[in-house]
Amino acid sequence: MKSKRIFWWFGLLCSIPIICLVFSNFAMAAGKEILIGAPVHMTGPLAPDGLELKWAYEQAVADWNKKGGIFIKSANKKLPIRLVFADDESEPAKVAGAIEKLIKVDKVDLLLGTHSATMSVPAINTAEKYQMVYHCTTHWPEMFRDQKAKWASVMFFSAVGASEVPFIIWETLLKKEDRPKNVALLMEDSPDGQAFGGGFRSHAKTHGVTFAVDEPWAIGAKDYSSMILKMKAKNVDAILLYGAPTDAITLVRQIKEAKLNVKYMHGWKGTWAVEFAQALGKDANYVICDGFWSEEFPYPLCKELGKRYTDKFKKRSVSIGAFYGTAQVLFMAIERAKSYDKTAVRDALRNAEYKGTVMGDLKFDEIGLALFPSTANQWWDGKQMLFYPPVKGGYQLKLAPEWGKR
Amino acid sequence: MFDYLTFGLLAQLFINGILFGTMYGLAAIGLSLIFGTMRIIFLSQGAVIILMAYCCYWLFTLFKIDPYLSIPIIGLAAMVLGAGIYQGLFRRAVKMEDKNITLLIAVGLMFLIENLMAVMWTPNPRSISTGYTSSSIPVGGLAISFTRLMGFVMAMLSTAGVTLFLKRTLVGKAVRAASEDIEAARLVGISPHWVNTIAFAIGIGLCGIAGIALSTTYPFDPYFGFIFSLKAMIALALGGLGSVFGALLGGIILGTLESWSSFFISGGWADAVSYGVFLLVLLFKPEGLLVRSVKKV
Amino acid sequence: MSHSDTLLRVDKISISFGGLAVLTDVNLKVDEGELVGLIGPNGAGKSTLFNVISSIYKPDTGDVFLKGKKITGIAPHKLCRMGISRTYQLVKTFNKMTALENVMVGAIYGHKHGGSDAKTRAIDAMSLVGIEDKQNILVSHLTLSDRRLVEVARSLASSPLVTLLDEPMAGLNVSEIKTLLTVIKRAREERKISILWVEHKVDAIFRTCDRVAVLNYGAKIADGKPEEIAKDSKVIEAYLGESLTRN
Amino acid sequence: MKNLKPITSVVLATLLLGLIPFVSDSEKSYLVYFLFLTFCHIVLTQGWNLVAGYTGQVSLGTHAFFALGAYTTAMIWRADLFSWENYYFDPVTMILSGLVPVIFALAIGIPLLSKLHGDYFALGTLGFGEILKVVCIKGGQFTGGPIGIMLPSSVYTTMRPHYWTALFLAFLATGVVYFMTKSRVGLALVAISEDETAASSSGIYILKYKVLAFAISAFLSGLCGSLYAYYLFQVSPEGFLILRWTLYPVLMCVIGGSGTVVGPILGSLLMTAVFTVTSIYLPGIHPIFSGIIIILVMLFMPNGIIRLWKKGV
Repeated sequence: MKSKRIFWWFGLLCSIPIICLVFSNFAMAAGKEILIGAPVHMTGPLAPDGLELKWAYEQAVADWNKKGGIFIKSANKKLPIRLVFADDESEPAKVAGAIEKLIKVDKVDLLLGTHSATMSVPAINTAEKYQMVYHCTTHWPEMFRDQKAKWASVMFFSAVGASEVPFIIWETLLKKEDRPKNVALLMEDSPDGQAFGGGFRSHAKTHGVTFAVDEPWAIGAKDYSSMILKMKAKNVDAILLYGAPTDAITLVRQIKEAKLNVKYMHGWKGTWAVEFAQALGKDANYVICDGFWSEEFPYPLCKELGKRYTDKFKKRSVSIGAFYGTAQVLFMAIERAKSYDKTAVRDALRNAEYKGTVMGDLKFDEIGLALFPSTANQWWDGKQMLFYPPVKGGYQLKLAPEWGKR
Repeated sequence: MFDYLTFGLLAQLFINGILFGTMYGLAAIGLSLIFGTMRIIFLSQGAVIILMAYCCYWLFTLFKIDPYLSIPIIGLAAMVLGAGIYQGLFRRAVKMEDKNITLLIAVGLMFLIENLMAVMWTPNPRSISTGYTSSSIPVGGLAISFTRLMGFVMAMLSTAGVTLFLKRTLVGKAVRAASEDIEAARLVGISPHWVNTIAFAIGIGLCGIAGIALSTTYPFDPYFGFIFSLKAMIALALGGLGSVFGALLGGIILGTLESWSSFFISGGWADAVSYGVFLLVLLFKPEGLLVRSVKKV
Repeated sequence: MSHSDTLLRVDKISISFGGLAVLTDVNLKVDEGELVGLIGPNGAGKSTLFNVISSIYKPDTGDVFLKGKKITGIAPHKLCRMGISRTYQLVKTFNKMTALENVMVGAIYGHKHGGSDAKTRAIDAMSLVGIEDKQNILVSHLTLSDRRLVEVARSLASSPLVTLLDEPMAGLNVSEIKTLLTVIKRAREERKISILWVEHKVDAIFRTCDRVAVLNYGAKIADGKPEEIAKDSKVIEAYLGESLTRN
Repeated sequence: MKNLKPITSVVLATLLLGLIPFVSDSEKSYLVYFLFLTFCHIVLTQGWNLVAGYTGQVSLGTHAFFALGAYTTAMIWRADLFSWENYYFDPVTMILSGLVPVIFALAIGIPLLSKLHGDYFALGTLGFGEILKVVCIKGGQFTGGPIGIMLPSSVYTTMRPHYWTALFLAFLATGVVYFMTKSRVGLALVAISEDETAASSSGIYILKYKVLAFAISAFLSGLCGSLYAYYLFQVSPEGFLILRWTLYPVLMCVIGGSGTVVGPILGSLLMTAVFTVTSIYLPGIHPIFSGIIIILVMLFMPNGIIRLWKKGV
């Protein structure tokens, strides 16, 4: 018995160096390629977004490698780019683990970002610890400023800026008598929802709009009839909503069931998913969705990227451009620095301008933040039609008639 | 503050709560049967409901079978699956004294089903869109959602069916006896495995019904189910563990509670209210609201 | 009514479950140092009475007194420290512990002064019941009869004034019963512990007890010296009825 | 003497593990992070083990206490409660972060444990966690809402203090469980888990010991939450108030062997390794394998791996 126990402890202690071995020896010989790591939601509730992000990064890498990679001065030749992913399981605690793995096991040179602000905060914190470049999108500039990160850079629109879009649309694109009178604000109880909600409230003040209904929207709730009844009682004619696709679909279905007629419904996050239009069919028409990007943008590669995406997934996307552009900007920064040394790349992403990306021209400030405008699209027969910012000869916004008259 | 309150609005609120709550109720009945005979908290209930919703989605998109016509197919498939789950996973574990084991098997099953679904159908939300989706029936100025009304009808019919089965058939009586006193049931010669298999088959069969009701009403994704497991558990505790009718009523109470609290307080607090009431019930009437007090033994 | 040396007194206890009266107006007393047997057919309410005395059930009416002090409704663990210990019909030992640890539980927590000399008392109790050689064996490895002895030892280790034994002989063979009988006698003689003893094996009760009380359908039908009880017509009828249905 | 054997091994193992940051570069080796995570899991698992493994009360509220600890740390830091220069790894802050969950554990534990048994207690603690989650999301400025509280990550210099603190906490948790179970309190706990009626009629004040175990477990979870807040530098509902922080400890404890001192350590080590390795080698589908592993272990080794070894003795 005694000998067995000692044997057991011996085994336990031995297993530690074995684990040690398992986790080391991953590193590639340096100088042959540029290794870029990216935490991605591959599993968990955010996985749909994560898979788009992954696809877009892969496209960008393939495009650059087709050109032979990026010229690196120290190697005196073009080096190919290799991407490694780590699953962050849609969880803040796991994104930290994913980054630890990318840095320590894969020994990546630079990091591309994951998606959503909830995940970006711990991701940036972790990357900061190891002084690793972390270049991402879909993180709120306001929060990013608070974090005072030295190594991270973000390209996105600001929630405050984006939340002015509906008010500008009303004032510039609608006739005076068509402008909504009773507006409802339905914001998901999440960091993104709060950021947007705050933005809407402050812009409403400056634009002289008061909200007839201002309800937080619990994530994953299945019954919105209380909310709808409230809106009905207050004669709401316009809705600004921020929520996940499933919640948004359910809400619109229940709005139709309750015969609540709203002429202007503008949604963020949940309404741009193709599943939204698939689930609702014709009922999705007239609903307005936001977007990070549009294949109708007059920038290089936009049309082709959109086509590639549609060929592969048989649907359109209003987000992949932002992801593709993020990778694109990082590669341009490496190209400009002629080095994948992290300090050089970081410096190249500060106080710098990158022209001709799929997101247009981007200007990074001294903390590594570049803003691009948010778009607005209207669903029309299963397609998101860009109408804001207005493109010449493009689609015109339509106001929704009553349910019975569609 | 509530100057816009009218009788019609309150009535609508009330009906919505009931229709909504039957969904919880359906899930809770299955839980209650399984809990009654085996004392298992079957946490993967919600995941199985979503699995059934996906099956319904498949039948609809691949074979163009109307969701309501697929009830017999899915109900039967779910019952077979339930019996299979019991025989394959719980038969061994049910004998063990440690209840953590069955709880953990259920958790493992939940992980497994959720992620299998994510691989098979991608994590993107799916939904069934038919002619009657988002249509409503006007009744005296109120709008009653057709799909939810159908869900309610299915819940009522299946509750009645299960109740009849438990009361009228020999096997059903055995299940009832076993849920009252497993030892006594064994003494009168009821094979516990047989009873457990039946309970699981019916419990998961109800998941099939709930899955159909869910898929016609809501969009769903692989991770949508867990909240259903939680809410069904609360409904169960409200109605009293191990009572079929109580479980349904518990679900309805929970649904009404949530719909009222989200109207009068705020949508964000509805969950806190339902969990709060749940805790209060646990503290002051742990045997459930609908069960007459019995002396503690 | 109140005897100077009455240790435990049960006064007009009634209890019903779901409308079914299980005990009605039961009176019972145990004097200091007395060995009282409690018999009755199946379902007569013997175990229920035990559960009322040890405060597992709260009676609908009536009270229990220990040395004249009302103890109805006092938490079971306090009762044990006040001097009432018990065993169970279906043996309730702690099977993941060794025999000594089982007895130690009674010695530490059951004793009113806590466990300053717990180990000595535990070992004393074990040697009293004759299982001191099995101290370090896991209880789950012991035989039923040894587990009963562990349970008795556990209840004795708390130095009780009165011990309630609930059918300690159920499931034991003849020689094991003999051992247990000696243990009961020794406990009483060496420790001066009063014992209230429920038993199905009526002959053992009649041979050993000072006094015997009989319950039938939740009411006490007889109480007196063993030889009187053995002749009591109501008792014979109650038992005859049962023995007919049983065999 | 015999009882000292395992504890000397644990002390020895702790000392050896404490040397690892000197051997292996904590900033470059994944091992240090892996072990840090394992130690955190051990702390939570031992806490759950004390309540469920020894006392027999299945609690599903570990994540609630874990989050309470983290929130306490974050709030003290944000509010600059003591006007100190540094709250980073401040022992007073950490201990307070352990004590706040204890207060909550007493507040909900006393009523729940005096009334509820078995499954009901599990449901009650689960409900507590869910309420806490809603309160944190709706807490506005006080809790930081859904964003939570961001802490200044600029104070970070190295992983070493995290590693050593986690190691110390794991050692502490194991030590607490060991001494509690080897002492007279342990007798009471095991007695309660085996048979409450018998324990009660043998003089054990059941509620007191159940609440004691529950409170100690909350203390350990709170400490661990505080440590994890120092690691993540953001305390949010989505990061801390998720059921995973309860399910993992349950899983690790049962797989290792609940109701034993060494079992939870083995379970934490094994399952953290399994989760990490599958996440690296099977990205995208690893939860399927985790699910299968859980089911298989429960079916074929229901008493945990520790007992496989004990059976052979």
